Amino acid sequence: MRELSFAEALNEALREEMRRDDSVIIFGEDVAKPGGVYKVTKGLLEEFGPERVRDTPISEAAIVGAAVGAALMGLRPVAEIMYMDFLTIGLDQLVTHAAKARFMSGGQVKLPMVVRCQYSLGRVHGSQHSQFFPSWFLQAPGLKVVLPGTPRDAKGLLKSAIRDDNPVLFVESGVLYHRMKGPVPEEEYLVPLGKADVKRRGDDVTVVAVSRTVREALAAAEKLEEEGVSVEVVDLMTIQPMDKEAIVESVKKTNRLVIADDSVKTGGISAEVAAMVVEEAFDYLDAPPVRVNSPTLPVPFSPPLEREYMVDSEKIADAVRRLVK
Amino acid sequence: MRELSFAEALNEALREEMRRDDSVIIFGEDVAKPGGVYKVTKGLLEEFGPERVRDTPISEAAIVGAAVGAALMGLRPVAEIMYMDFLTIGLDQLVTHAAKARFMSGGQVKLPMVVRCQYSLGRVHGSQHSQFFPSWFLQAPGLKVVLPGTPRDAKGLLKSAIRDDNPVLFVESGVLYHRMKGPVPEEEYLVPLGKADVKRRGDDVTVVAVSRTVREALAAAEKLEEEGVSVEVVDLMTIQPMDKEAIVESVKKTNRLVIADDSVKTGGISAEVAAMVVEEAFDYLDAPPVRVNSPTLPVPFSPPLEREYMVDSEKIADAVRRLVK
Amino acid sequence: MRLCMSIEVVGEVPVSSYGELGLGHDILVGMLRDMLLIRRFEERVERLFLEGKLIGPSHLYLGQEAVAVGVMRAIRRDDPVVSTYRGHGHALARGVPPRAVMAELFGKAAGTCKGVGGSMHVAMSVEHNIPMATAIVGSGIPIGAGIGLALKYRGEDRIAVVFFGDGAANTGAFAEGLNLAAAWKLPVLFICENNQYSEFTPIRSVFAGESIAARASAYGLKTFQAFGNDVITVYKTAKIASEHVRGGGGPAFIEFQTYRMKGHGVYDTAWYRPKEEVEEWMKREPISLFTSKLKQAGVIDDGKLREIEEEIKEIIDEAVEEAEKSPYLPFQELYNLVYVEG
Amino acid sequence: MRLCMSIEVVGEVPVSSYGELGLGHDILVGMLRDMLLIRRFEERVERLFLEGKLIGPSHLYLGQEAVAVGVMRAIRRDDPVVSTYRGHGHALARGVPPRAVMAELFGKAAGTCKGVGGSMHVAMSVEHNIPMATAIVGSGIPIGAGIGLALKYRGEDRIAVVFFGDGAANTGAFAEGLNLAAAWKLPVLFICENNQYSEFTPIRSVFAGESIAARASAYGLKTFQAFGNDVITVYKTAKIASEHVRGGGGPAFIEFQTYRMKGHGVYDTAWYRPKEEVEEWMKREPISLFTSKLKQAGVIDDGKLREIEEEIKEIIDEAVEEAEKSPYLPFQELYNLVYVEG
Ligand SMILES: Cc1ncc(C[n+]2csc(CCOP(=O)(O)OP(=O)(O)O)c2C)c(N)n1
Ligand SMILES: Cc1ncc(C[n+]2csc(CCOP(=O)(O)OP(=O)(O)O)c2C)c(N)n1
Ligand SMILES: [Mg+2]
Ligand SMILES: [Mg+2]
Repeated sequence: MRELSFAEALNEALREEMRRDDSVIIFGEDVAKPGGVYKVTKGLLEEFGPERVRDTPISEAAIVGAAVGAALMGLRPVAEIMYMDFLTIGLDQLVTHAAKARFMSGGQVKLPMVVRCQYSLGRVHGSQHSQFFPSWFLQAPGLKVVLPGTPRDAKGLLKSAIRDDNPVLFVESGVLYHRMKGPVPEEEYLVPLGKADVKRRGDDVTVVAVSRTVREALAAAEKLEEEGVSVEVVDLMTIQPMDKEAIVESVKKTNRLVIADDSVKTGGISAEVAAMVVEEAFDYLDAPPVRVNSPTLPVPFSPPLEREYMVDSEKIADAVRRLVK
Repeated sequence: MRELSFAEALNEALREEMRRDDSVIIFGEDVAKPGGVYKVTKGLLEEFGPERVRDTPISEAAIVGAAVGAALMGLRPVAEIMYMDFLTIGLDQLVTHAAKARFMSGGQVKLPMVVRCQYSLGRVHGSQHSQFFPSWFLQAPGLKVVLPGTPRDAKGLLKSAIRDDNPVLFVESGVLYHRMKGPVPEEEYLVPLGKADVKRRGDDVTVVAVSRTVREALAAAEKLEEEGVSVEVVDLMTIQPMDKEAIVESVKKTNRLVIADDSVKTGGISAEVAAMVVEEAFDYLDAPPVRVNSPTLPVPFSPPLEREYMVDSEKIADAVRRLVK
Repeated sequence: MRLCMSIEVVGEVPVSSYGELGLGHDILVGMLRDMLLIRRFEERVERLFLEGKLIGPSHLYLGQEAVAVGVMRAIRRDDPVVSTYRGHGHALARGVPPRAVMAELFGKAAGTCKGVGGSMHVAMSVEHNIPMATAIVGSGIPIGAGIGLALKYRGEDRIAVVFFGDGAANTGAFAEGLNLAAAWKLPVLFICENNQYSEFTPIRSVFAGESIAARASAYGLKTFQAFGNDVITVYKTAKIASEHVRGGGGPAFIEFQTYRMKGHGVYDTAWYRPKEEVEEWMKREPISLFTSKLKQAGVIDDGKLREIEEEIKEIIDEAVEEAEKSPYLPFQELYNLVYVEG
Repeated sequence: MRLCMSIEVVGEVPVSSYGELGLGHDILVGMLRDMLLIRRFEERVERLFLEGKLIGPSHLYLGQEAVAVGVMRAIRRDDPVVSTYRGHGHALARGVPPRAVMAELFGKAAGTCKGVGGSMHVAMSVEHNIPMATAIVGSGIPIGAGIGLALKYRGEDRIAVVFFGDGAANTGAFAEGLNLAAAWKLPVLFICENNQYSEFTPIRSVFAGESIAARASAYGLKTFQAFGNDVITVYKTAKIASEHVRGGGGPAFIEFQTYRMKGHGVYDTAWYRPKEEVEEWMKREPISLFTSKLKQAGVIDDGKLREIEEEIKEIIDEAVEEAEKSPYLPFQELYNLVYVEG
C-alpha cells in the first residue's frame, strides 16, 4: 500500500470531504494561501477557492465562535487552531457554546463542526506551545474528542469527524506530521468515531495508548516480544465518548493494564481510563493499572530535558516489565 | 463558637488580609461598590478605598492577566471571576501564563496571586452558569487549586492562599454562600494549603469529598451510622497539590473508597483520586473505588432535573451501602 | 493628525413622518401591542418570582421593549437572530408563543427548550429563527459572524442579527467578532442595547474611549446611533442599517440608548442608580412614549388600548396556567439531548 | 455625525535635530552599536539554526532593530518591559548579556531562563526588568496593564512598556487589556511593531478599520504613529509618549511601521511577500539608514564602524563558544522551578 505522511493523510481527508460536500469550509490562521504552518491545508485554497478556504485574523475566540455560528446554519466548518495551547482562548466557544448548544436548546440545534488543533510536544517549543490537555474535554459532554495515532486513522477519523453532526475536537500530534509515514488505502474509507482499535494482539499486558504514544507503545511491544512478553496495544482514537468495552475486554483477557499518554500524569487521560477499568473490571486485575505519563511539570524547552520529559517506548516497556515481574 | 455564613467567612478573610498587608488588592466585576453579586466583598471598598478594591469591565482575560502583571510586580492581587464558567475566557492567562511563568523563566519570577470564582450548581442557573471543572487544573502544574467545604475552612484557606507565593485558583460553591453557616473562630487562624482534613473518623468506608459534597458526605455518614456503618469523611480541600498521604492512610484503614464530587463523572476529580489510590494502595482495597458524580451531561435548568442531576447525601449513602453489602 | 470616522446618528422620528416609513395604522398598533405584551409578560414574570413560583436568575426586558420590537419589525422573519440571557423580549417580539416562553421559565417540557435551557436561553427557537441565546456576555458576537459567514457563503439574502448589551463592548469576543465580520464583509447587523449598566456597574465607569459606536467604527463597521426608547426611531434605524447589510455593504452596528426600568435581575432593586437618572429616563419610557404619540396621531384611543390589554392579559393568564400544570421532562430524556445520534 | 480622534504622527527626525533631542555623539554611536549587536547576533543565530546547531522555533528580530533600541533608550532602565517570542532584540537592547541570550537558545543552564524557556521566552530577565516574555500573541497586553496597576498603586514613577506585533491588534486580549489600562488610567506604554505581517498573512488582509492606531484611540489611549525603521524617530516618539504616561496622563500607544527582513521564523523563506515590497522596505532598512545618517552628520566613519563590528563579533563568538560547552540543567532541577516553596 502507498505510504503517506500524517500531514498528507489529513490533507487528503480534507480534500475528499470538500469535494464530496460543499457545506464543508475551512478557516484558521495561515491555512489558505500559506497552506497551513504545517502544510495540512496545502493546495486547498487553489482547489476550492477563497470562499471555502479562509485565512483568519489571530483571534481564536472568533475562529471557534464563527464555527459555532456556521454550524448552526448547517455548514460543516473545519476550524484550525494552530496550537492546542491557543485553544484556551477559544474555549468559552468550544466548551460553553459548542458542547452545550444542543442540550440547552432542548435538542433543537445541531452543530456539525470540527475544531482541529495540534500539540507540539516533541518539537522543542517550550512551555507555551507544547500543552496537551484533551482530558479536559472529558468534562465537556456534547463534544466528541478524537486523537489519531497513525496516518491511516488520521484520514479516516477526520472524514468521519467532518460527517458527524456533533462538534468534534480533533487533536493531532504535530511531531508526527512529517516524521511519521504509514500505509493509507487509495480507496475511500472511514474510521468510525467512538471506537478504539486493537493495534496489536497480545496476552500478557494491555497497553492503552493514544495519539503520539501509540507508536511508542507499538515499539515497546516489539521489544517486549523479544523478551517473551506478549503485549496487546489498544489505541483509544476517540476519548469521548470512550470505547469502554474494547478496553475492558482487553483487560479481562490480559489482566494487566498500562496506560500511556502525553498528558501530565495528574488528571490525564490515563486517570479516567484507570478509574474506569477499576470500576468495570476490578476482579480481573492482577495488579494496579500503571499510568505512563509526562511528569506533572510544564514542558521544558531544552532539547534533552524535553526528551527526558516525554513518554517513550522505553518508559512504556519498563512499566510493562515491572508489571509482569 | 460564633457561626458565620460561607460568604461572611470569606469576607472576613479578605478583610483581615487586606488589613495585614497593603499589597493585597482586589478586583473583579461588581466587587467594589456593589460588594460582589454574592456579597463576598461587601464593605471592602468602604474600608480600603477605590485603589484597593476595583470594579472591572466585563473582560475576564484582562482580569486574570492584570492579576498576573500585578503579581509579577510583587502585589498580591485577589481577582474575582464571577462564575467559574467565565474562567474559560481568562484561561490562557491562568493556565498558559500564571501557571507557567515561574517555570519557563527558570525560576526567576513568582506570582503571589489568587483567582477566586464560584460555581452555581444547585442554583438553577442552567448549562452555562453551573459548570464545575477544577479537575482541568490537575493538568496545570504551577497552580494550586483550593476548594473549601465549610465556612471555617473557607476563611482559613483563603488567608493561606493570599499569603502563598504561588498562583492559587480558589473555587467556591455559590450555593453554600448564604445557605451554609458554621462555626468560625474569632481569633486568627490559617488552614494550610495542600493538606486534606479528616472531617469525621470512621472505620468501614472512606468517603473522599470536596467543596459542596463535603456537607453531603457528612450527612450521609450520619445516616449510615444509624445503619451501623462507620464512615470516615476526608475533605480534600486542596486538589493540587493533592494530599495523597491523607487519602491513602484512610483507605489503608477502611479498605473501601467512595469519592464524591460535583464534576461530571468522566475526567472529574474523582478519576484522579481513584487512579491514585489504586496505584498507591491496590492491595488494601477490598472493592473497587466508587465514584459518585454528576452524570456526564451538561447541567439542566429545570429545578427538579437539576436536583436529580446533583450528588447528594442519599446518592453517597447508596454507594456506601452497596460497597459494604 | 485628526482621524475622522463617520457615525450616522438617526434622529427621533416625528409622528408626522410615520407615513413616509410605510407604517400603516395596523402596523403601528401591532407594534404597540407587541411592546405591551412584553411589558405585561415581564411584570407577571417578576411577580411569579417574588411569589416564589419561579426560581433561578431572570433578566427582565422592562424598559427596552422598543428595541426588540422595532428591530424585529425592521428585519425579516427569516433573518436569524442571536439573543442573550435578557431574551424574553426578543423571543416575544419575534413571535415565539408566550406559552412556550412561560413554560420554559417554569422548567417544563412544553418550553421552547423543554425546560432544559431556562430563562437565560428561552429565546432559542429554531422555528422562529433564533438558533442561539447565550448567557455569556459578548459570546454571541463571533457566533453571529459565523451565521453571517454561512449566509454569505450560500449566497442568501438573509442577514444575521445579533443582540447584546453595553457591557459586551468591553469583551474580547466583541473585538474579535467585529473584526472578523468586517474583515470578511459578512452580512451581520449588530445591535447594542446600551441600557447604561452592566449588572450593578455604570458602563461609563469601566469603559474607555468616546463611545461604543466609535469602537465599532474603528473595527471598520458601518455604524449608527439612535434613541432606543422610541420604537419608530429604532425601526427606522434598523431598517436603514439592515438594508446596508442586505445590500452587500458589509456588517453594520447600531448603538441604541435605552434604560432598564428595574434591576439587572429580578432580585436586584437597582439601589445603585441615582434617583434623578431613573426619573429622567422614566419620562421617556418606551410604552407611554409610543402610546402618547399614537394617541396624538389619532391611531389609537383608550378603548382600543383596553382591548389590547385584555387580550394580552388573557394570553398571559393562559400561559401561566398551562405552564403550571404541564409536566417536566423525564430525567432520562436528557441523555438524548447531548449528541445527535447516528 | 463625524467623530474625530486625534492621532499624533511624529515625522522623521532630520539629522540636524539630533542635538535638540540631547543626543550626543556617544549616545548616537551607542545606539548604532546596539542595533548592530542585534543584527549580527540574529545573523549568527540564523546560521546556527541552518547548521542544525540550534533547534526549535526562533523568531528573528532582523529589520526591526530600530524599534527595540529606540524605545529602550527612551525609557528608563527600571521601567518594566513585557516582551514576546520575538524577543532577542528586546533583550539585547535592554542590556541582557549576549552570552545569556545565546545560552538560552542552546537550552543551557547558563541561559536567562536556565534553558527552560528557550528562544520564545529568552527575554525574561528580572535583573533587567523584563519580567515577562510571552509566546501567546496579545497576551502581554493585559499583563502589562497589571504591571501598570502595581506601579500606580505603589505611587512609583516607573511605567510599564509592552511590545507586540500588528497581529496582536486583532486579539481579544488587545481589546480587553487596552480598555482596562485606559479605564483605570494606568501608566503603560504600548508599543506595536507593525511589521506588516502576522506569520505568513499580510495584516491588511485580516484587519478591518482605519488602522491599528485608530483602534487604540477608540479605546481611549493617547496614540502615536511613526516610522519604525529610523531609530531616532523611534526614540523621539517613545520619549514623548513615555513622558505623557509618566506624567500621569494615562496609557499611550505607539504604532511603528517597520518590516521583517526575513521570514516569520528561521525556516520561513517569506516567499509570500511581493518582491517589490521587500525591495522598497530594504531601501529603508534601519541599520544602513542610521549609518548613513551618522556618517552624514560626521558622527561616525568606516574606521569606527569596523571597530564596533569587531567588538561585536568577538562578543558573539564568545557567546556561542561558551553556550556550546556549558552544561544543561539536570532534569531533577525542574521540579524546583514549578512552585515557590515555603
Ligand atoms: C463573560 C461574562 N462575564 C460576566 C457575566 C456575568 N454577567 C451577566 S449579565 C452581566 C452584565 C451585562 O451587561 P450588558 O452587556 O450591558 O447587558 P445587560 O445585562 O445590561 O442587558 C454580567 C457581568 C457573564 N454572563 N458573562
Ligand atoms: C494567540 C495566538 N495565536 C496564534 C499564535 C501563533 N503565532 C505566533 S506568531 C504569530 C504572528 C504574530 O504576528 P504579529 O503579532 O504581527 O507579530 P510578529 O510575529 O510579526 O512580530 C502567530 C499567528 C500565537 N502564538 N498566539
Ligand atoms: Mg447593560
Ligand atoms: Mg507582524
